[in-house]
Amino acid sequence: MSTIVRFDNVGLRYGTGAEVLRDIGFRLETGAFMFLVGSSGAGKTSLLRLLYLAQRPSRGRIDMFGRDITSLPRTALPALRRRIGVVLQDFRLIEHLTAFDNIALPLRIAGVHEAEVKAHVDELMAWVGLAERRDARPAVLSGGEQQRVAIARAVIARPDILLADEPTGNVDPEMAGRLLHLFHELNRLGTTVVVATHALHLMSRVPSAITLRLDRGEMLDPMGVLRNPPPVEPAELSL
Amino acid sequence: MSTIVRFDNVGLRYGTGAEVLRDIGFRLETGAFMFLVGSSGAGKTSLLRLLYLAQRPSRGRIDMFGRDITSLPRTALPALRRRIGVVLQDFRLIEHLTAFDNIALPLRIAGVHEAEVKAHVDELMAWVGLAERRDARPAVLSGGEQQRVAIARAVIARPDILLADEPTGNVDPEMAGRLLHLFHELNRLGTTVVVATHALHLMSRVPSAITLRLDRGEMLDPMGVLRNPPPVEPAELSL
Amino acid sequence: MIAWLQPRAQRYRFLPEGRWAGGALPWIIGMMTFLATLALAGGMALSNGAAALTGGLSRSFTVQIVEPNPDLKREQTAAIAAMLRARADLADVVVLGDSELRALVEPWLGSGNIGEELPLPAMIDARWKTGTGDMAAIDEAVRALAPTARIDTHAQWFRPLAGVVEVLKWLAVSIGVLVVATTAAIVALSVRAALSTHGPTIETLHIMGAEDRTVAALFEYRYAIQGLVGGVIGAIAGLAVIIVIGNLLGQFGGGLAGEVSLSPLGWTALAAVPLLVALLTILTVRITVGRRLRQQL
Amino acid sequence: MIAWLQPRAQRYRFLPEGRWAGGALPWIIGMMTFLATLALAGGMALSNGAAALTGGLSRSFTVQIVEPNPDLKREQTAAIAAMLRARADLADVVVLGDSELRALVEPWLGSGNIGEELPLPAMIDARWKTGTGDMAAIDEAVRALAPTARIDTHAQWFRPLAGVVEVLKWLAVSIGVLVVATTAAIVALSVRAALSTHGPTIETLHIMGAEDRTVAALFEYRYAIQGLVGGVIGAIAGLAVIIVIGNLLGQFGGGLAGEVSLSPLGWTALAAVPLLVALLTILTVRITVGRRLRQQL
Ligand SMILES: Nc1ncnc2c1ncn2[C@@H]1O[C@H](COP(=O)(O)OP(=O)(O)OP(=O)(O)O)[C@@H](O)[C@H]1O
Ligand SMILES: Nc1ncnc2c1ncn2[C@@H]1O[C@H](COP(=O)(O)OP(=O)(O)OP(=O)(O)O)[C@@H](O)[C@H]1O
Ligand SMILES: [Mg+2]
Ligand SMILES: [Mg+2]
Repeated sequence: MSTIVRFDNVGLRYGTGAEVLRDIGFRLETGAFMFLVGSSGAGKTSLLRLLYLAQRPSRGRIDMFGRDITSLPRTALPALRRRIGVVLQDFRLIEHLTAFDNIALPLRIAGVHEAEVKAHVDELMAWVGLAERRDARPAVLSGGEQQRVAIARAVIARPDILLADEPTGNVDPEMAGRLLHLFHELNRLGTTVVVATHALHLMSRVPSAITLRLDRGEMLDPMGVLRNPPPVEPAELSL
Repeated sequence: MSTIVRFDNVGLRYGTGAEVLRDIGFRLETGAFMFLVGSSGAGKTSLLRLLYLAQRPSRGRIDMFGRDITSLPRTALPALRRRIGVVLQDFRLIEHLTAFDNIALPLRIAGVHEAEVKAHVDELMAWVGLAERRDARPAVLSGGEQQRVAIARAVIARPDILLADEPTGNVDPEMAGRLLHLFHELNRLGTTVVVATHALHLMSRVPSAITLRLDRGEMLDPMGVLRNPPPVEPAELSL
Repeated sequence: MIAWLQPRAQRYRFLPEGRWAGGALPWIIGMMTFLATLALAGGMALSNGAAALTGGLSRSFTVQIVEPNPDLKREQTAAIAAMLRARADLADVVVLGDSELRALVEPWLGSGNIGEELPLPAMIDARWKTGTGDMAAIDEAVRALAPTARIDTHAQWFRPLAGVVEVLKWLAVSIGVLVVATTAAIVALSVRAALSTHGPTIETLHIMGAEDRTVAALFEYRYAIQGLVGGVIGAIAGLAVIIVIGNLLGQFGGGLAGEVSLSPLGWTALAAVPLLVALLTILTVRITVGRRLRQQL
Repeated sequence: MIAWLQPRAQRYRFLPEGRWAGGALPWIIGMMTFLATLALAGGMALSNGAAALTGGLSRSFTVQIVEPNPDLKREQTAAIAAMLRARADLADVVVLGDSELRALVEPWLGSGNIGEELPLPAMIDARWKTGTGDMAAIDEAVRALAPTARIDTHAQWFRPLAGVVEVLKWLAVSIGVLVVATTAAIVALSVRAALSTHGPTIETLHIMGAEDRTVAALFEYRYAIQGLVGGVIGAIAGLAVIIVIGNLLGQFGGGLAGEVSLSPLGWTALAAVPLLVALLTILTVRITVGRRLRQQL
């Protein structure tokens, strides 16, 4: 299996502040499932921002999809972004669009045919329990409903890599398990998944997952497994 | 002890939709600690909206601070709101204000003297671990930091009643315990506390707490303890 | 009422400081005030001019007695002048002397060419006290005294010009009104935009128990300053242009400029424009913000 | 370039539909276009007028021969006319006949009063072909032929008026330019407000891999429509007013209106105003949005 993400000695500082990420180096094989953990302010969201190309590192080198994204021109990034699905910590739903339209967004940006959009979105909405809220705008959705819309939007276009920032903070444990199961299924279909979370009890649900532990901007990797990961087992296509 | 909140047969519908809260009736004694639980979309946030006077019920009667708030004129509400502290599910921090100024907001709205503001806010910021982020704006704070700012802002003015909507969704378990301890301390000093949460494991931390369980807009109170609560033990002032 | 003068509203910066709307709004308001000032001044000047034309000049008329016999002419002139002076509705009945007539004719004939032998007509100027009276009666009375006499009403010369001036006056006034309305629309647009940008802040302040008027004052304070600054800039620029144009007209135009100049009341009205604009701004803000705030419980 | 014409930009409504800025922007743009059209038309009309005054009318002059002796006068007149006609830089040298002169004087003296015995001066009109030539040389040549002759340059009468017209022309042009600049500022203000309101949407679209020009097109499309609608409304209103005023001037003012009217090029320029305004709007939007988008990686 090929390497989809590779960090080499990456550092990140915002403006002139101190570095919020220091000496981050790891490799993520295609099809891997990684949990990103660490206390509040450790740098999980910052690391994800690097991954979804919202931020360039202030030092070091990041390869994604086999390309050095630190040196790519700005115009080459949108095409890469369309291969990445993101669940943001604050959801970032578009206020004036219905749940359906929010979820359909990545497909429409990619120019998918409308009939296909409808079929896919409706199926996924049912899966995350939002079928009845199809035409509701984010303002009238409960926190957990919003979070599920955000997750559905991130996975609808079957991205190569899925990034989720605290995706279960606003749902009950049962729904959290269900969502994690969705991630797991996607992962088994080949999507590389990175989930930042505080909900440590969820981690046991994905036994094959690896864990990247951040502590005040530094990687805790006593075994060195992240820097030189073992190959990922080929996923059985069972869904 | 007196009753601070009393719901009588309250129903709430948004616009022309179905009722999202039905036949809610309970009493909350001054100094009580209540958990509000229920699955996503059960109506926890909606119930809190009624409590922080962002919404009038569509039927029934709500008494707070001994007054029927459903019939109070609009101009009488701000004074009541200043006696209520709220931690919103989406934080609602003011983007252009620093963490310090965000936390100081309720004191300044109440017209507290500036020297006092500074002392109080600095002390509380240290307590929630934000001393170093004093002058940071919400945009540069991590999710957990934002949540702690929101909590600090809610409690800074020592409200009579504190409402918190999923206040620990973005912090690690250790910080969650710490924040719950803060709520507990405030409660012991006389503040009535209502916390909506999915984190059921936190509930055991406050043994004296009562629980209001919502299921698709309806109250589950098989024992009837909420409708006729036993008197709350006088809190020992120990902080 | 003067809640926006409370120091707290500024001190605690519930809303961000700095230049709102990229600092452009005062300039836009200034520009609109400038246009309004010019339109107002133009309207007033044209209104004076129109009044002068339809009122002063056009109320007067001239009786010409064309009679070759000098004695008869003098007799007829005296009789007509007496008749005109006797009327209560006429004023300023003046018999033009020979020398004045000569001065009128001289440019055409060359000086020194007009000898005693030239049979100049006699002329009598008169003016209606108010409006234009019964011209036909005058005509009849004059012809009874001197059948060869002719009456020239100035109105017939000035009426077309007065019509044009009247039209331009109303154009200027309409433009002024439109400019003021547009300014209000621009301010409202900017306020709505600010409300939309700061909507979350307003909601948060509201939840935490801020009074409506405290929140409204935050906006009023900022916009009042912008409106006042813009109004003063625009009015100063407008007055400067008016004074320059007025001077140029005085220099070049001679007599006409006097008719077109502004009364002290006019100057006061122009000076009041920036205050008006600021007031309009505050009013627009108050209405727009008030409406937004009442959307929340 | 024409990305904003892509149907997808509208079909999928990444930005909310409906009237932006409360629907006021087209009216504001319309009002500004109206003012710009009027100012432009006024400037062009005044420019024509000024050209007529300083060009046509003021290029002509009149020689007056005041000579009591009719024979000598006739002689001198012929000599001067011949001299003037001989010059290559003059045109339209016309000797005014006695009857024409009588018509000029008659209003002042009453008809039938001017007998053969009245010593009317002789008059010769002439016009410089281009600009104003060497008046002093003419003066000298004329005086050599008739010492009592006098030269009237029309320029001396028209110069003050021409000065006023010139000043007003530049005022109109400056107002036009200011109005256009203000329109751009208003559009920019509105766009910045919209960007601030829709900032989260833009950021989200960006994160999900939307291209900059797709996002920019969403705004350009909406503003282009508003600019075009506003521009057309304003231009139509402006042209209507111009035509009405032009007719009134034609009705009342007689000859002068001809000098003040617009050339076909002028009409074309006025008709181009709404397109210009729409273009200005799109350009303002493109610059403002582009700057905002490049703030993100
Ligand atoms: N403003 C609104 N207009 C219409 N419906 C609304 C509105 N706010 C909430 N709802 C609906 O009311 C129901 C209850 O929502 P509420 O936010 O109270 O749930 P909740 O218990 O807080 O859920 P969560 O745990 O996911 O935050 C949901 O179905 C939601 O979609
Ligand atoms: N845009 C920014 N500018 C400056 N500092 C920032 C910015 N974003 C984050 N930080 C700081 O960087 C540190 C790491 O933030 P980050 O959001 O990555 O933490 P996190 O691990 O996601 O925390 P949480 O679990 O609370 O969400 C924090 O101290 C935060 O204040
Ligand atoms: Mg985070
Ligand atoms: Mg909720």
